[in-house]
Amino acid sequence: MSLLAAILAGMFLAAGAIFVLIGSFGLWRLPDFYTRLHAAGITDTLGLSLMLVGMMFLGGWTLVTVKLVFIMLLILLTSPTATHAVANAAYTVGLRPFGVPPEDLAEKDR
Amino acid sequence: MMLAAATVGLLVAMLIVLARAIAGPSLYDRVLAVNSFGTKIVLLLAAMGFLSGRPDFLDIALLYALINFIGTLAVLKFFRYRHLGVASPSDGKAETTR
Amino acid sequence: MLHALVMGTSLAVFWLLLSGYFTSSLLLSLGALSVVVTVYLALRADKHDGERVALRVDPPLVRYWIWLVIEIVKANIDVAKLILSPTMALSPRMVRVKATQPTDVGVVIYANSITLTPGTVTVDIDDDEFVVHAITQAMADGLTDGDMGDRVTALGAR
Amino acid sequence: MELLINTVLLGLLGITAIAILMTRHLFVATMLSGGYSLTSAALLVSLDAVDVAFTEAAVGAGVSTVLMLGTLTLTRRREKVQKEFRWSPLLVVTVTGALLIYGTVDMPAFGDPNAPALLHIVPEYIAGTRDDIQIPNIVTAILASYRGYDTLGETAVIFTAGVGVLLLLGRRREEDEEAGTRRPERDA
Repeated sequence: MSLLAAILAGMFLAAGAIFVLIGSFGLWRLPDFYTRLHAAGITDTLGLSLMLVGMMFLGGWTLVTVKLVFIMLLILLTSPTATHAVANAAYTVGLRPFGVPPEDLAEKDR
Repeated sequence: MMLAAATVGLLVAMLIVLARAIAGPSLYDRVLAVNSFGTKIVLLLAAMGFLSGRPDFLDIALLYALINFIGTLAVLKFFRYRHLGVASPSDGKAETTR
Repeated sequence: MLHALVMGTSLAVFWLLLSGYFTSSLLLSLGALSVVVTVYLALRADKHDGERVALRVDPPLVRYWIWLVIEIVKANIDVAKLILSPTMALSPRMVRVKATQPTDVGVVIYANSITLTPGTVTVDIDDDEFVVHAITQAMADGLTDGDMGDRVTALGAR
Repeated sequence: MELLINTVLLGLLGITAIAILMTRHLFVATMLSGGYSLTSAALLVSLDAVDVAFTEAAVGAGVSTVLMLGTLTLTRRREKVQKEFRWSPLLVVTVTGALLIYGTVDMPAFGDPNAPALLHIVPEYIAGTRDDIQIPNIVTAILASYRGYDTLGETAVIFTAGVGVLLLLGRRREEDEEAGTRRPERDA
Protein backbone atom coordinates (compact mmCIF):
# COMPACT_ATOMS: atom_id res chain seq x y z
CA MET A 1 0.00 0.00 0.00
CA SER A 2 1.41 3.36 -0.98
CA LEU A 3 1.94 6.08 1.56
CA LEU A 4 -0.61 8.35 -0.12
CA ALA A 5 -3.33 5.70 0.15
CA ALA A 6 -2.49 5.16 3.81
CA ILE A 7 -2.70 8.88 4.57
CA LEU A 8 -5.99 9.24 2.66
CA ALA A 9 -7.40 6.19 4.44
CA GLY A 10 -6.45 7.64 7.81
CA MET A 11 -8.04 11.00 7.02
CA PHE A 12 -11.29 9.50 5.78
CA LEU A 13 -11.51 7.10 8.72
CA ALA A 14 -10.90 9.87 11.24
CA ALA A 15 -13.44 12.20 9.62
CA GLY A 16 -16.01 9.38 9.43
CA ALA A 17 -15.50 8.42 13.07
CA ILE A 18 -15.93 12.06 14.10
CA PHE A 19 -19.21 12.31 12.20
CA VAL A 20 -20.44 9.01 13.65
CA LEU A 21 -19.65 10.33 17.13
CA ILE A 22 -21.41 13.65 16.46
CA GLY A 23 -24.46 11.78 15.18
CA SER A 24 -24.60 9.56 18.25
CA PHE A 25 -24.04 12.53 20.53
CA GLY A 26 -26.93 14.32 18.80
CA LEU A 27 -29.09 11.24 19.26
CA TRP A 28 -28.49 11.66 22.96
CA ARG A 29 -28.61 15.44 23.20
CA LEU A 30 -31.47 16.57 20.97
CA PRO A 31 -34.79 17.13 22.72
CA ASP A 32 -37.31 14.91 20.91
CA PHE A 33 -37.80 12.03 18.53
CA TYR A 34 -38.20 14.07 15.34
CA THR A 35 -35.04 16.10 15.86
CA ARG A 36 -33.12 12.93 16.76
CA LEU A 37 -34.03 11.54 13.33
CA HIS A 38 -31.72 14.14 11.81
CA ALA A 39 -28.85 13.17 14.11
CA ALA A 40 -29.27 9.53 13.12
CA GLY A 41 -29.17 10.73 9.51
CA ILE A 42 -25.65 12.11 10.03
CA THR A 43 -24.37 8.69 11.11
CA ASP A 44 -26.13 6.93 8.27
CA THR A 45 -24.96 9.19 5.45
CA LEU A 46 -21.71 11.05 5.92
CA GLY A 47 -20.22 9.13 8.85
CA LEU A 48 -20.81 5.75 7.27
CA SER A 49 -19.71 6.79 3.77
CA LEU A 50 -16.51 8.44 4.95
CA MET A 51 -15.50 5.42 7.04
CA LEU A 52 -16.25 2.98 4.23
CA VAL A 53 -14.31 5.11 1.72
CA GLY A 54 -11.39 5.10 4.15
CA MET A 55 -11.56 1.31 4.29
CA MET A 56 -11.67 1.20 0.48
CA PHE A 57 -8.28 2.93 0.45
CA LEU A 58 -7.05 0.26 2.87
CA GLY A 59 -8.45 -2.50 0.67
CA GLY A 60 -7.08 -1.22 -2.64
CA TRP A 61 -8.33 -2.50 -6.01
CA THR A 62 -9.65 -5.86 -4.82
CA LEU A 63 -12.96 -7.63 -4.29
CA VAL A 64 -12.91 -6.16 -0.78
CA THR A 65 -13.52 -2.72 -2.25
CA VAL A 66 -16.36 -4.08 -4.36
CA LYS A 67 -18.02 -5.46 -1.23
CA LEU A 68 -17.54 -2.16 0.57
CA VAL A 69 -19.23 -0.38 -2.36
CA PHE A 70 -22.14 -2.84 -2.11
CA ILE A 71 -22.48 -2.20 1.64
CA MET A 72 -22.42 1.55 1.09
CA LEU A 73 -25.00 1.51 -1.71
CA LEU A 74 -27.23 -0.84 0.26
CA ILE A 75 -27.25 1.37 3.35
CA LEU A 76 -27.61 4.61 1.39
CA LEU A 77 -30.61 3.13 -0.45
CA THR A 78 -32.31 1.52 2.55
CA SER A 79 -31.65 4.04 5.32
CA PRO A 80 -34.04 6.75 4.04
CA THR A 81 -36.73 4.10 3.72
CA ALA A 82 -36.20 2.92 7.29
CA THR A 83 -36.01 6.51 8.59
CA HIS A 84 -39.20 7.43 6.78
CA ALA A 85 -40.93 4.32 8.13
CA VAL A 86 -40.06 5.21 11.75
CA ALA A 87 -40.99 8.86 11.27
CA ASN A 88 -44.23 7.94 9.54
CA ALA A 89 -45.22 5.45 12.24
CA ALA A 90 -44.62 8.09 14.92
CA TYR A 91 -46.50 10.76 12.98
CA THR A 92 -49.45 8.49 12.24
CA VAL A 93 -50.06 7.78 15.91
CA GLY A 94 -49.73 11.50 16.64
CA LEU A 95 -46.44 11.73 18.50
CA ARG A 96 -46.11 15.48 18.97
CA PRO A 97 -43.00 17.21 17.69
CA PHE A 98 -41.08 19.49 20.02
CA GLY A 99 -41.07 23.24 19.38
CA VAL A 100 -42.98 23.21 16.09
CA PRO A 101 -45.31 26.22 15.72
CA PRO A 102 -48.93 25.05 16.06
CA GLU A 103 -50.01 26.34 12.64
CA ASP A 104 -47.72 23.72 11.05
CA LEU A 105 -49.59 20.80 12.55
CA ALA A 106 -52.67 19.13 11.17
CA GLU A 107 -56.00 19.92 12.85
CA LYS A 108 -56.13 16.68 14.84
CA ASP A 109 -52.69 17.08 16.43
CA ARG A 110 -52.96 20.61 17.75
CA MET B 1 -3.34 3.22 13.63
CA MET B 2 -6.12 5.50 12.49
CA LEU B 3 -8.26 2.40 12.04
CA ALA B 4 -7.84 1.54 15.72
CA ALA B 5 -8.76 5.09 16.72
CA ALA B 6 -11.83 5.00 14.48
CA THR B 7 -12.85 1.67 16.03
CA VAL B 8 -12.61 3.14 19.51
CA GLY B 9 -14.76 6.04 18.31
CA LEU B 10 -17.32 3.55 17.01
CA LEU B 11 -17.40 1.72 20.34
CA VAL B 12 -18.00 4.97 22.22
CA ALA B 13 -20.76 5.91 19.76
CA MET B 14 -22.35 2.48 20.32
CA LEU B 15 -22.40 3.07 24.07
CA ILE B 16 -24.16 6.43 23.62
CA VAL B 17 -26.73 4.96 21.25
CA LEU B 18 -27.40 2.05 23.59
CA ALA B 19 -28.02 4.57 26.36
CA ARG B 20 -30.65 6.23 24.13
CA ALA B 21 -32.20 2.85 23.32
CA ILE B 22 -32.58 2.09 27.01
CA ALA B 23 -33.66 5.59 28.05
CA GLY B 24 -36.38 5.90 25.39
CA PRO B 25 -38.60 7.73 26.20
CA SER B 26 -40.95 6.82 23.33
CA LEU B 27 -40.99 3.49 21.52
CA TYR B 28 -39.93 5.22 18.32
CA ASP B 29 -36.78 6.56 19.94
CA ARG B 30 -35.87 3.00 20.79
CA VAL B 31 -36.49 1.72 17.27
CA LEU B 32 -34.41 4.57 15.87
CA ALA B 33 -31.61 3.88 18.34
CA VAL B 34 -31.55 0.14 17.65
CA ASN B 35 -31.51 0.83 13.91
CA SER B 36 -28.62 3.26 14.34
CA PHE B 37 -26.89 0.71 16.56
CA GLY B 38 -27.16 -1.80 13.72
CA THR B 39 -25.50 0.62 11.29
CA LYS B 40 -22.62 1.03 13.72
CA ILE B 41 -22.30 -2.75 14.12
CA VAL B 42 -21.96 -3.01 10.33
CA LEU B 43 -19.14 -0.47 10.44
CA LEU B 44 -17.54 -2.19 13.43
CA LEU B 45 -17.58 -5.57 11.67
CA ALA B 46 -15.94 -4.07 8.60
CA ALA B 47 -13.32 -2.34 10.76
CA MET B 48 -12.69 -5.57 12.70
CA GLY B 49 -12.09 -7.39 9.42
CA PHE B 50 -9.34 -4.92 8.54
CA LEU B 51 -7.91 -4.93 12.07
CA SER B 52 -7.50 -8.70 12.06
CA GLY B 53 -6.15 -8.55 8.51
CA ARG B 54 -8.95 -10.66 7.07
CA PRO B 55 -11.35 -8.39 5.17
CA ASP B 56 -13.29 -11.46 3.92
CA PHE B 57 -15.44 -10.94 6.99
CA LEU B 58 -17.18 -8.17 5.05
CA ASP B 59 -19.73 -10.77 3.96
CA ILE B 60 -21.15 -10.66 7.45
CA ALA B 61 -21.26 -6.87 7.45
CA LEU B 62 -23.22 -7.08 4.19
CA LEU B 63 -25.64 -9.61 5.69
CA TYR B 64 -26.12 -7.35 8.71
CA ALA B 65 -26.98 -4.33 6.62
CA LEU B 66 -29.76 -6.42 5.03
CA ILE B 67 -31.04 -7.94 8.28
CA ASN B 68 -31.06 -4.58 10.02
CA PHE B 69 -33.22 -3.04 7.31
CA ILE B 70 -35.67 -5.95 7.20
CA GLY B 71 -35.88 -6.02 10.99
CA THR B 72 -36.69 -2.31 11.20
CA LEU B 73 -39.38 -2.61 8.55
CA ALA B 74 -40.96 -5.61 10.31
CA VAL B 75 -41.06 -3.69 13.57
CA LEU B 76 -42.69 -0.68 11.97
CA LYS B 77 -45.20 -2.73 10.07
CA PHE B 78 -46.16 -4.20 13.41
CA PHE B 79 -46.51 -0.68 14.83
CA ARG B 80 -48.77 0.62 12.12
CA TYR B 81 -50.99 -2.37 11.54
CA ARG B 82 -50.76 -4.25 14.84
CA HIS B 83 -50.03 -7.52 13.08
CA LEU B 84 -47.60 -8.80 10.50
CA GLY B 85 -50.16 -10.08 8.03
CA VAL B 86 -52.30 -8.09 5.63
CA ALA B 87 -52.71 -4.42 6.53
CA SER B 88 -56.08 -3.18 7.66
CA PRO B 89 -56.28 0.61 7.88
CA SER B 90 -58.62 0.66 10.86
CA ASP B 91 -55.87 -0.63 13.14
CA GLY B 92 -53.43 2.19 12.44
CA LYS B 93 -54.40 4.44 15.33
CA ALA B 94 -54.47 1.83 18.06
CA GLU B 95 -51.02 2.60 19.38
CA THR B 96 -50.41 5.37 21.88
CA THR B 97 -47.02 6.96 22.12
CA ARG B 98 -46.00 5.17 25.20
CA MET C 1 -36.57 -12.56 -22.84
CA LEU C 2 -34.13 -9.66 -22.98
CA HIS C 3 -35.22 -8.76 -19.46
CA ALA C 4 -34.39 -12.27 -18.25
CA LEU C 5 -31.00 -12.18 -19.98
CA VAL C 6 -30.04 -8.82 -18.47
CA MET C 7 -31.16 -9.95 -15.03
CA GLY C 8 -29.31 -13.27 -15.34
CA THR C 9 -26.09 -11.59 -16.42
CA SER C 10 -26.17 -9.01 -13.63
CA LEU C 11 -26.97 -11.71 -11.06
CA ALA C 12 -24.06 -13.82 -12.32
CA VAL C 13 -21.70 -10.84 -12.09
CA PHE C 14 -23.01 -10.12 -8.59
CA TRP C 15 -22.43 -13.75 -7.54
CA LEU C 16 -18.88 -13.75 -8.91
CA LEU C 17 -18.00 -10.47 -7.24
CA LEU C 18 -19.37 -11.50 -3.86
CA SER C 19 -17.97 -15.04 -3.80
CA GLY C 20 -14.67 -14.42 -5.52
CA TYR C 21 -14.52 -18.03 -6.82
CA PHE C 22 -13.59 -17.95 -10.48
CA THR C 23 -12.04 -21.39 -11.01
CA SER C 24 -13.72 -24.23 -9.12
CA SER C 25 -16.11 -25.89 -11.58
CA LEU C 26 -18.32 -27.35 -8.84
CA LEU C 27 -18.89 -23.98 -7.18
CA LEU C 28 -19.36 -22.20 -10.50
CA SER C 29 -22.04 -24.67 -11.58
CA LEU C 30 -23.83 -24.29 -8.22
CA GLY C 31 -23.69 -20.52 -8.67
CA ALA C 32 -25.13 -20.82 -12.18
CA LEU C 33 -27.93 -23.01 -10.81
CA SER C 34 -28.81 -20.41 -8.18
CA VAL C 35 -28.86 -17.69 -10.85
CA VAL C 36 -31.27 -19.74 -12.97
CA VAL C 37 -33.57 -20.41 -10.01
CA THR C 38 -33.57 -16.73 -9.03
CA VAL C 39 -34.41 -15.59 -12.56
CA TYR C 40 -37.24 -18.15 -12.72
CA LEU C 41 -38.68 -16.95 -9.39
CA ALA C 42 -38.34 -13.29 -10.41
CA LEU C 43 -40.15 -13.91 -13.70
CA ARG C 44 -42.94 -15.71 -11.85
CA ALA C 45 -43.23 -12.74 -9.47
CA ASP C 46 -43.37 -10.42 -12.50
CA LYS C 47 -46.33 -12.34 -13.85
CA HIS C 48 -48.02 -12.01 -10.50
CA ASP C 49 -47.80 -8.26 -9.93
CA GLY C 50 -46.68 -7.08 -13.37
CA GLU C 51 -44.52 -4.30 -11.95
CA ARG C 52 -40.99 -3.99 -13.11
CA VAL C 53 -38.58 -1.44 -11.81
CA ALA C 54 -35.76 -1.03 -14.26
CA LEU C 55 -32.41 0.23 -13.12
CA ARG C 56 -31.28 3.16 -15.21
CA VAL C 57 -27.92 4.85 -15.10
CA ASP C 58 -27.46 7.75 -17.52
CA PRO C 59 -25.67 11.14 -17.40
CA PRO C 60 -28.56 13.21 -15.94
CA LEU C 61 -29.02 10.72 -13.11
CA VAL C 62 -25.29 10.66 -12.39
CA ARG C 63 -25.24 14.48 -12.41
CA TYR C 64 -28.15 14.45 -9.95
CA TRP C 65 -26.32 12.01 -7.68
CA ILE C 66 -23.22 14.21 -7.61
CA TRP C 67 -25.35 17.27 -6.82
CA LEU C 68 -27.15 15.30 -4.10
CA VAL C 69 -23.90 14.13 -2.52
CA ILE C 70 -22.68 17.74 -2.29
CA GLU C 71 -26.02 18.81 -0.77
CA ILE C 72 -25.84 15.96 1.75
CA VAL C 73 -22.33 16.92 2.80
CA LYS C 74 -23.38 20.57 3.26
CA ALA C 75 -26.48 19.60 5.24
CA ASN C 76 -24.43 17.19 7.39
CA ILE C 77 -22.02 19.95 8.37
CA ASP C 78 -24.93 22.30 9.19
CA VAL C 79 -26.65 19.77 11.43
CA ALA C 80 -23.35 18.74 13.05
CA LYS C 81 -22.65 22.39 13.90
CA LEU C 82 -26.14 22.66 15.35
CA ILE C 83 -25.62 19.61 17.57
CA LEU C 84 -22.24 20.79 18.81
CA SER C 85 -23.23 24.41 19.43
CA PRO C 86 -23.77 24.99 23.14
CA THR C 87 -27.13 26.74 22.69
CA MET C 88 -28.60 24.39 20.05
CA ALA C 89 -30.69 27.04 18.31
CA LEU C 90 -33.41 24.70 17.05
CA SER C 91 -36.44 26.04 15.26
CA PRO C 92 -38.20 22.86 14.12
CA ARG C 93 -40.90 23.19 11.48
CA MET C 94 -43.39 20.88 9.80
CA VAL C 95 -43.80 22.07 6.23
CA ARG C 96 -45.86 20.79 3.32
CA VAL C 97 -44.04 20.34 0.03
CA LYS C 98 -45.71 19.70 -3.32
CA ALA C 99 -44.31 16.83 -5.34
CA THR C 100 -44.52 17.86 -9.00
CA GLN C 101 -43.04 14.64 -10.38
CA PRO C 102 -45.38 12.95 -12.86
CA THR C 103 -44.35 9.36 -12.00
CA ASP C 104 -44.24 7.22 -8.87
CA VAL C 105 -40.51 6.61 -9.30
CA GLY C 106 -39.89 10.35 -9.44
CA VAL C 107 -41.92 10.95 -6.28
CA VAL C 108 -40.02 8.19 -4.48
CA ILE C 109 -36.65 9.61 -5.56
CA TYR C 110 -37.71 13.04 -4.32
CA ALA C 111 -39.03 11.80 -0.96
CA ASN C 112 -35.93 9.67 -0.36
CA SER C 113 -33.62 12.53 -1.32
CA ILE C 114 -35.34 14.74 1.25
CA THR C 115 -34.98 12.08 3.93
CA LEU C 116 -31.39 11.25 3.03
CA THR C 117 -30.39 14.89 3.54
CA PRO C 118 -29.94 15.40 7.28
CA GLY C 119 -32.05 18.25 8.61
CA THR C 120 -35.15 17.29 6.63
CA VAL C 121 -37.19 14.09 6.93
CA THR C 122 -40.29 13.16 4.95
CA VAL C 123 -42.80 12.24 7.63
CA ASP C 124 -45.96 11.63 5.66
CA ILE C 125 -47.20 11.50 2.08
CA ASP C 126 -50.72 12.54 1.02
CA ASP C 127 -51.24 12.01 -2.68
CA ASP C 128 -48.83 14.59 -4.08
CA GLU C 129 -47.90 16.46 -0.91
CA PHE C 130 -45.15 15.58 1.54
CA VAL C 131 -45.21 16.52 5.19
CA VAL C 132 -41.58 17.27 6.01
CA HIS C 133 -40.01 17.80 9.42
CA ALA C 134 -37.13 20.28 9.27
CA ILE C 135 -34.82 20.89 12.19
CA THR C 136 -34.40 24.62 11.56
CA GLN C 137 -36.33 27.38 9.80
CA ALA C 138 -33.46 27.77 7.30
CA MET C 139 -33.63 24.07 6.33
CA ALA C 140 -37.39 24.35 5.83
CA ASP C 141 -36.94 27.45 3.63
CA GLY C 142 -34.25 25.71 1.59
CA LEU C 143 -36.73 22.94 0.87
CA THR C 144 -39.80 25.04 0.07
CA ASP C 145 -37.96 27.08 -2.59
CA GLY C 146 -38.22 23.86 -4.60
CA ASP C 147 -34.74 23.55 -6.08
CA MET C 148 -34.44 19.85 -5.29
CA GLY C 149 -37.94 19.13 -6.54
CA ASP C 150 -37.25 20.84 -9.86
CA ARG C 151 -34.08 18.86 -10.29
CA VAL C 152 -35.86 15.56 -9.69
CA THR C 153 -38.64 16.57 -12.10
CA ALA C 154 -36.01 17.47 -14.69
CA LEU C 155 -34.67 13.93 -14.45
CA GLY C 156 -37.79 12.96 -16.33
CA ALA C 157 -38.00 9.71 -14.42
CA ARG C 158 -40.38 7.47 -16.26
CA MET D 1 -7.05 -3.80 20.52
CA GLU D 2 -8.88 -7.08 20.24
CA LEU D 3 -9.07 -7.22 24.02
CA LEU D 4 -10.61 -3.75 24.10
CA ILE D 5 -13.23 -4.64 21.47
CA ASN D 6 -14.13 -7.85 23.28
CA THR D 7 -14.40 -6.08 26.62
CA VAL D 8 -16.61 -3.29 25.29
CA LEU D 9 -18.84 -5.72 23.38
CA LEU D 10 -19.22 -7.91 26.46
CA GLY D 11 -20.02 -4.80 28.48
CA LEU D 12 -22.67 -3.78 25.94
CA LEU D 13 -24.14 -7.29 26.16
CA GLY D 14 -24.27 -7.06 29.94
CA ILE D 15 -25.93 -3.63 29.91
CA THR D 16 -28.49 -4.74 27.33
CA ALA D 17 -29.29 -7.92 29.26
CA ILE D 18 -29.86 -5.99 32.49
CA ALA D 19 -32.01 -3.46 30.64
CA ILE D 20 -34.10 -6.33 29.21
CA LEU D 21 -34.55 -7.73 32.71
CA MET D 22 -35.53 -4.37 34.16
CA THR D 23 -38.18 -3.39 31.64
CA ARG D 24 -41.80 -4.41 32.07
CA HIS D 25 -42.62 -3.33 28.57
CA LEU D 26 -42.49 -6.39 26.31
CA PHE D 27 -42.05 -4.42 23.13
CA VAL D 28 -39.00 -2.67 24.53
CA ALA D 29 -37.62 -6.05 25.55
CA THR D 30 -38.08 -7.28 21.97
CA MET D 31 -36.26 -4.30 20.50
CA LEU D 32 -33.41 -4.60 22.97
CA SER D 33 -33.04 -8.32 22.38
CA GLY D 34 -32.66 -7.53 18.67
CA GLY D 35 -29.79 -5.26 19.63
CA TYR D 36 -28.45 -7.99 21.91
CA SER D 37 -28.33 -10.46 19.01
CA LEU D 38 -26.49 -7.96 16.82
CA THR D 39 -23.91 -7.35 19.53
CA SER D 40 -23.37 -10.99 20.36
CA ALA D 41 -22.91 -11.78 16.67
CA ALA D 42 -20.22 -9.11 16.48
CA LEU D 43 -18.59 -10.75 19.49
CA LEU D 44 -18.72 -14.13 17.74
CA VAL D 45 -16.99 -12.62 14.72
CA SER D 46 -14.20 -11.36 16.91
CA LEU D 47 -13.92 -14.90 18.36
CA ASP D 48 -13.45 -16.17 14.76
CA ALA D 49 -16.71 -18.17 14.80
CA VAL D 50 -17.92 -16.63 11.56
CA ASP D 51 -20.45 -19.33 10.73
CA VAL D 52 -22.10 -19.03 14.15
CA ALA D 53 -22.11 -15.24 13.75
CA PHE D 54 -23.87 -15.66 10.40
CA THR D 55 -26.55 -17.81 12.02
CA GLU D 56 -26.89 -15.48 14.97
CA ALA D 57 -27.40 -12.51 12.66
CA ALA D 58 -29.99 -14.24 10.50
CA VAL D 59 -31.87 -16.17 13.19
CA GLY D 60 -31.23 -14.07 16.31
CA ALA D 61 -31.61 -10.59 14.92
CA GLY D 62 -33.84 -11.33 11.94
CA VAL D 63 -36.24 -14.21 12.38
CA SER D 64 -36.62 -14.26 16.14
CA THR D 65 -37.41 -10.53 16.30
CA VAL D 66 -40.17 -11.09 13.79
CA LEU D 67 -41.41 -14.15 15.70
CA MET D 68 -41.45 -12.27 18.98
CA LEU D 69 -43.37 -9.43 17.32
CA GLY D 70 -45.81 -12.01 15.98
CA THR D 71 -46.24 -13.31 19.50
CA LEU D 72 -46.76 -9.79 20.80
CA THR D 73 -49.71 -9.34 18.46
CA LEU D 74 -51.35 -12.25 20.29
CA THR D 75 -50.64 -11.13 23.81
CA ARG D 76 -50.49 -8.06 25.97
CA ARG D 77 -47.78 -5.47 25.74
CA ARG D 78 -46.88 -5.42 29.41
CA GLU D 79 -45.48 -8.04 31.68
CA LYS D 80 -47.68 -8.87 34.67
CA VAL D 81 -46.19 -7.62 37.89
CA GLN D 82 -45.53 -10.42 40.33
CA LYS D 83 -46.82 -9.31 43.73
CA GLU D 84 -45.09 -11.61 46.16
CA PHE D 85 -41.55 -12.88 45.94
CA ARG D 86 -41.26 -16.63 45.35
CA TRP D 87 -38.25 -18.60 46.42
CA SER D 88 -38.65 -21.85 44.47
CA PRO D 89 -37.77 -20.49 40.96
CA LEU D 90 -34.70 -18.75 42.35
CA LEU D 91 -33.62 -22.01 43.98
CA VAL D 92 -34.07 -23.99 40.73
CA VAL D 93 -32.14 -21.41 38.70
CA THR D 94 -29.30 -21.22 41.22
CA VAL D 95 -28.91 -24.98 41.48
CA THR D 96 -28.99 -25.44 37.70
CA GLY D 97 -26.48 -22.64 37.23
CA ALA D 98 -24.18 -24.10 39.85
CA LEU D 99 -24.36 -27.53 38.20
CA LEU D 100 -23.56 -26.05 34.79
CA ILE D 101 -20.58 -24.17 36.16
CA TYR D 102 -19.43 -27.35 37.94
CA GLY D 103 -19.68 -29.13 34.60
CA THR D 104 -17.41 -26.61 32.89
CA VAL D 105 -14.61 -27.41 35.34
CA ASP D 106 -13.91 -30.64 33.47
CA MET D 107 -13.90 -28.96 30.07
CA PRO D 108 -10.59 -28.28 28.30
CA ALA D 109 -9.30 -24.71 28.41
CA PHE D 110 -10.62 -22.25 25.84
CA GLY D 111 -8.78 -22.70 22.55
CA ASP D 112 -6.68 -25.62 23.83
CA PRO D 113 -5.29 -27.43 20.75
CA ASN D 114 -5.04 -30.69 22.75
CA ALA D 115 -8.74 -30.79 23.59
CA PRO D 116 -10.14 -34.33 23.00
CA ALA D 117 -12.65 -33.06 20.42
CA LEU D 118 -9.84 -31.69 18.29
CA LEU D 119 -7.63 -34.80 18.43
CA HIS D 120 -9.94 -37.55 17.29
CA ILE D 121 -11.51 -36.84 13.91
CA VAL D 122 -11.04 -33.16 13.17
CA PRO D 123 -7.50 -33.56 11.71
CA GLU D 124 -8.94 -36.12 9.31
CA TYR D 125 -11.66 -33.68 8.22
CA ILE D 126 -9.17 -30.86 7.79
CA ALA D 127 -6.82 -33.03 5.76
CA GLY D 128 -9.58 -34.59 3.67
CA THR D 129 -11.86 -31.64 2.87
CA ARG D 130 -9.93 -30.30 -0.07
CA ASP D 131 -9.76 -33.61 -1.94
CA ASP D 132 -12.96 -35.30 -0.74
CA ILE D 133 -15.49 -32.49 -1.02
CA GLN D 134 -13.68 -29.75 -2.97
CA ILE D 135 -15.34 -26.93 -1.09
CA PRO D 136 -13.10 -24.15 0.24
CA ASN D 137 -14.92 -23.69 3.55
CA ILE D 138 -14.15 -26.52 5.99
CA VAL D 139 -17.08 -25.76 8.26
CA THR D 140 -19.51 -25.98 5.36
CA ALA D 141 -17.92 -29.22 4.20
CA ILE D 142 -18.21 -30.82 7.66
CA LEU D 143 -21.80 -29.68 8.19
CA ALA D 144 -23.16 -30.45 4.76
CA SER D 145 -21.17 -33.54 3.87
CA TYR D 146 -19.34 -35.38 6.66
CA ARG D 147 -22.23 -34.80 9.03
CA GLY D 148 -24.87 -34.49 6.32
CA TYR D 149 -27.46 -36.74 8.02
CA ASP D 150 -26.99 -34.85 11.26
CA THR D 151 -27.66 -31.56 9.53
CA LEU D 152 -30.64 -33.00 7.68
CA GLY D 153 -32.15 -34.04 11.01
CA GLU D 154 -31.55 -30.61 12.53
CA THR D 155 -33.10 -28.90 9.55
CA ALA D 156 -36.13 -31.17 9.79
CA VAL D 157 -36.57 -30.24 13.46
CA ILE D 158 -36.33 -26.52 12.70
CA PHE D 159 -38.71 -26.87 9.76
CA THR D 160 -41.24 -28.66 11.95
CA ALA D 161 -40.94 -25.96 14.59
CA GLY D 162 -41.46 -23.28 11.95
CA VAL D 163 -44.55 -24.99 10.57
CA GLY D 164 -45.88 -25.30 14.12
CA VAL D 165 -45.42 -21.60 14.80
CA LEU D 166 -47.05 -20.68 11.50
CA LEU D 167 -50.03 -22.89 12.29
CA LEU D 168 -50.45 -21.28 15.71
CA LEU D 169 -50.11 -17.70 14.43
CA GLY D 170 -52.17 -18.33 11.30
CA ARG D 171 -55.15 -19.75 13.15
CA ARG D 172 -55.48 -16.63 15.24
CA ARG D 173 -55.69 -14.47 12.12
CA GLU D 174 -58.64 -16.44 10.74
CA GLU D 175 -60.44 -16.07 14.05
CA ASP D 176 -59.86 -12.32 13.87
CA GLU D 177 -61.44 -12.12 10.46
CA GLU D 178 -64.46 -14.03 11.67
CA ALA D 179 -64.78 -11.79 14.70
CA GLY D 180 -64.62 -8.64 12.55
CA THR D 181 -62.63 -5.66 13.70
CA ARG D 182 -60.51 -6.02 16.76
CA ARG D 183 -60.79 -3.96 19.90
CA PRO D 184 -57.80 -1.64 20.05
CA GLU D 185 -55.65 -2.21 23.11
CA ARG D 186 -54.56 0.87 24.98
CA ASP D 187 -52.14 -0.66 27.39
CA ALA D 188 -48.99 0.12 25.43
